[in-house]
Amino acid sequence: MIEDHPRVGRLQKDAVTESIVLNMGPQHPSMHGVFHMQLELSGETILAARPVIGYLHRGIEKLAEHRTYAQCMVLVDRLDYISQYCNEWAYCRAIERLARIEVPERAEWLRTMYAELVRVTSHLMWFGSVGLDLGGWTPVIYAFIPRERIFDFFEATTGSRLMPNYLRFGGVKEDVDPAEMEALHAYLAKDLIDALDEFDGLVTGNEIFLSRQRGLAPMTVDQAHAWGVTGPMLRACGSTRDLRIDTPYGVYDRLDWESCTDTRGDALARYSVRMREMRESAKMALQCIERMPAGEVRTKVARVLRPPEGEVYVRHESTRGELGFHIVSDGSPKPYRFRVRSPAFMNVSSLPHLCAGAKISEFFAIFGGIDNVMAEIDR
Amino acid sequence: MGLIENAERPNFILTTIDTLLRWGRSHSLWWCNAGSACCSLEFAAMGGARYDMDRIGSGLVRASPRQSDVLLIPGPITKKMAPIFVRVYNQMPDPKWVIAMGSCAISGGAFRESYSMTRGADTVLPVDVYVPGCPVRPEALFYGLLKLRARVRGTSNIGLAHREPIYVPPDLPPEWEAEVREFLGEHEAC
Amino acid sequence: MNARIFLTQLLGALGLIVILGFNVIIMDWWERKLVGHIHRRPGPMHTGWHGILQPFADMLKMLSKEDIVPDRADRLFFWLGPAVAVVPAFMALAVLPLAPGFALADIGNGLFFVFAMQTIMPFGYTLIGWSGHNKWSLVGALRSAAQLISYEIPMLIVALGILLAAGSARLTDIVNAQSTVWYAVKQPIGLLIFFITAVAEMNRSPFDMPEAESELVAGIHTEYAGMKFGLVMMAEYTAMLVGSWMIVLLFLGGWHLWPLPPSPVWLVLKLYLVQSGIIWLRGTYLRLRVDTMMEMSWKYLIPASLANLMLVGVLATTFKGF
Amino acid sequence: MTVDLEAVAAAHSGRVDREGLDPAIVVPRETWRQLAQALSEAGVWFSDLTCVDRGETVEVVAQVCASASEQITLKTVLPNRDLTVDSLWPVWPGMDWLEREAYDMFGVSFVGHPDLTRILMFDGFEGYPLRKSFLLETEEKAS
Amino acid sequence: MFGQGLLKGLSVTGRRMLGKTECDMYPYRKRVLPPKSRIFLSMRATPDGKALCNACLTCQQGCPDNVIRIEQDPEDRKRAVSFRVNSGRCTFCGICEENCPRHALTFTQDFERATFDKGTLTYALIADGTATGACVIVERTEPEHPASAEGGEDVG
Repeated sequence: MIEDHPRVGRLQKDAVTESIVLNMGPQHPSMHGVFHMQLELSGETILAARPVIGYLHRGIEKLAEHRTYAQCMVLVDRLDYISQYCNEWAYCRAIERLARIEVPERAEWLRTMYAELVRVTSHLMWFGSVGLDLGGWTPVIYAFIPRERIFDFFEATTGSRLMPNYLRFGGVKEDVDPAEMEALHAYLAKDLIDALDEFDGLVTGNEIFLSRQRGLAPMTVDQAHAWGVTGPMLRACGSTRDLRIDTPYGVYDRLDWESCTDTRGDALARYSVRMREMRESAKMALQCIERMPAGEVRTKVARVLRPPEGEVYVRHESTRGELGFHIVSDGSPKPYRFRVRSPAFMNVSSLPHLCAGAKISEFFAIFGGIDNVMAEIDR
Repeated sequence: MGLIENAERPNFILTTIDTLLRWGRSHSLWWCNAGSACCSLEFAAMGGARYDMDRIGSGLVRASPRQSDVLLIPGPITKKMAPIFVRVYNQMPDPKWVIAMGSCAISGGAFRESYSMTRGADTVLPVDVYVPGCPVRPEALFYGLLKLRARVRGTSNIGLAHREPIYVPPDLPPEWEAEVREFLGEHEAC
Repeated sequence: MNARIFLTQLLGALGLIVILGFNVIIMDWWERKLVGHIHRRPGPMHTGWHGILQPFADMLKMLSKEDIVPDRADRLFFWLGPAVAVVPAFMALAVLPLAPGFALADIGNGLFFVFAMQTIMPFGYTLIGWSGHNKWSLVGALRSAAQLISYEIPMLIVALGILLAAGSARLTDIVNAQSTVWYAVKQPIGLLIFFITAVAEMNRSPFDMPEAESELVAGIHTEYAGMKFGLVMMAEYTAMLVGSWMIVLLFLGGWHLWPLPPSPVWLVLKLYLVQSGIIWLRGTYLRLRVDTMMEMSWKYLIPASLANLMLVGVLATTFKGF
Repeated sequence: MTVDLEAVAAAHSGRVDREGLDPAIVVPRETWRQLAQALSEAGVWFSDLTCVDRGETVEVVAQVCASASEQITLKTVLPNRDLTVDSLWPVWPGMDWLEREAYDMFGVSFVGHPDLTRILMFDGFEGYPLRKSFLLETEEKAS
Repeated sequence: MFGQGLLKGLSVTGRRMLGKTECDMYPYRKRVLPPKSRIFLSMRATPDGKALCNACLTCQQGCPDNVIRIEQDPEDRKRAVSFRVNSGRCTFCGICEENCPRHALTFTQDFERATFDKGTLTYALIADGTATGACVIVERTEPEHPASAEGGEDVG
């Protein structure tokens, strides 16, 4: 029996029928990895919800303290395994700020392009899982086709589809060969936009989808700030916080794009913010390919980096929200403390408040909108 | 199929039935996805349009372990998750196989020394196929599935002693002994 | 004399079992192939020519799986559940004519016999769900009971409209009344409502709440392994066959294709076209929420079917040949 | 909306530590929640809370955002023998999981926290993994 | 109108249903993978079986998961007697290939290596002095371009 707890939601004392506790266990078809949710139900309505996490806790922060800074890049790839370049870039920015390393112009353009491409693939994966949660098998299969095409570009230029280990302190590993860039430019300009229009036709306009999403689990900006929610979920409630604009890094201030926000704050708003973000990111990647200057991609850095003693906290706009790297260094080649502020960790902590009183099938519509990655939550 | 498994001498009828059953089993291996980390993305990509595992009959990812044949472990097994994997494996009906996908499932991979990780899936479950890679390419997993298919079709089941109904991991780590024992209690051999 | 009748009936029943088995094989393959092509992937390819032997492989595998009965399950109902789901659908086949007069029992009120059989199916699905002693299947069972019962009412009211127009409840008469103009043309609203309710009766997407994979693990048949699960799949495909056969008989003019001579080939063709349309729905739509599904039946479909019945009544009395 | 660090630090008998890359307000343990309360009323929202094990003391570090672009670090130092500090859950409800993780990894107990249990490790686990005193298997073999 | 979104969804899947499929038909048609793709760690060797590795242990110390195990020839420190790789533990990050001063290590695109027993995942690139079959035969002997060939102590 989940005790009557302000954080979890009101418990109907006068519930005549006995409520059952349902374990949406770690091994569940639509639980995005190993996420465990204890739901207390009366009939189909959720009285109280208690997420249990930690099933994928691999102790990355402890392991990072036993590796050199270059070797930690391998662990950083596996934090949020759907948007790897954002993790790598945030980690590189933290170390570059700590060790005062300059990054050449072309490397900044390359980093921005890769981050926006990975935002597209991450939102495609999210779109597929929203369709899967709501019972449609087709959106996930359609979403994987453009994703595969972008993975081909990643593999051809960085060596691996999912775990590139491509960024280095002071730039990127090696330059991108222009033929691949041209092929990707052609794809992004036309085929990706057609694919996105097709997804809109398949899901966005669908009355069944709208009836399930409209007005579901609304959230105001103050609630979002109170729970620490950031990223597309926060922008869906009307806030304009976007770290790419507030604390400009890379070449975001030189590209023409606008951050997508919405005012309704419900599940449909979160959906439309992410769908528009995909188009914005594709547009940005196109501009990066067109306006990228020639030049060096990597400054000379000692192979075993020994940053000066000190502490740094860098905030980065990852696909799920504000990704923070808090690195404490004591001058040795290994970090003294390696802390990752995971956006999905905070977004999922708002789940019990959002789904108290919802139905089981509504719970999955809400859960699909949170777009969590267990590897980043459990670290 | 107790008849076939307990037969001593193969005769004509049993071998034909056995060949037929092996053909059927190998062509319809349904997955039970324990969906844990990065490799589960590549497994989902394998179900997608480009690699399409349904071509060889194993396109159905059954949600409930009762209706699946192959347990896929696409990622690390943490100590907190280990008893749940053992419970899912025990819930699967008998001719069942396990595929350890990726370095995390084979040997703990990048997180070998961590305090919360088991050193690979074979410390917890009897693994049939190891697929190296980090993450494993969809084609590599497809090749692993083809190898499992060839083995299922190749090994005859005549005289194969029936496996004991409940799998108990050899060196049961103390911290989750209660979980598996409690599960064993409620599921006597049937 | 009655020995001969008994023998013919027995042969007819065996023929029905062949039709049933044949349909399950065809549909199992055709569904995976069609959904595959909707997903721009080829579907079963390498087990026989274009995967045609895939259903046999599935059945052989399911035959040889360990048959698990959960410890605290209700053994009798666990075994009985799939039977209670398959037998009514199978018995409903006895009344459905393939050609004029060519039905195992072309009885006077064939229409109501089919609906009588369809009212037993909710018991089967609920038994399947309840007996597995699994919270998921329990929720699935409650959903399936609510859904099947509440979608039978609009189906019956629309069928009354057909009865009014055709004048007799014998299915062959209903089909012969459509020899020139189908009822789909005369009662388009009726066809739409009947199609929606038929899809809901078969638990097919977008109404597949009882076995909602993404929500309730595997819905009502979470605890079923091996051949019992095969039996539940057979029940599902048989219900689909009965539902689409009724659509073809009542609205699409059975074996009549107006300019061409009537023959059972048209009926089978239309049957598989309707079933492909139902699979097309599965490939396209997301699942409805449970309360919207209930609300849709009680607030929209029942009033619409009553309006349709009134409209047909008015038209049938004013125009003679309607 | 920039926050005047010196005034806030002085009000809570703390000091502003500027020699690092970012300014940080360091306050004693007692005024930790009042500092957070004052900042919260000034419209500051939180971003992160973690701990750093400095051997004989453990630093509790909170990152808060005064505005979309301006970010402040709050610190308090706890002696190793008794790691208790006021919980910030009443001020910012989102701190709930962050403090549970700090308890799970460092053993810092937060007074006033609604449900201080382990969040990442399984319940039967003893020890606090991210403390420097907690050695991995490879280190135990080596040392 | 109410049903407009539903019909649009049907038209999308209808068009796709009749269109052609996007499948690679993997076992029957094998796609040529890009040369930079890190799938199978291998070693460059000259046609007469001499690997380019001069046993400087840079890769062994640089690897985060100690996947590589090299035994140096006791008398000639510049020659490796055995070079074993445990691909069951490797995360394919490419640090070893990048750090190797003589550019001896390279990745090939052979992904068909699923096995039934874990032992075969540990393979040897150099066995008792000579390059094994897993190596890539190249014609030249000295490294491609004068890479930063400093010794093994400065390990990334």
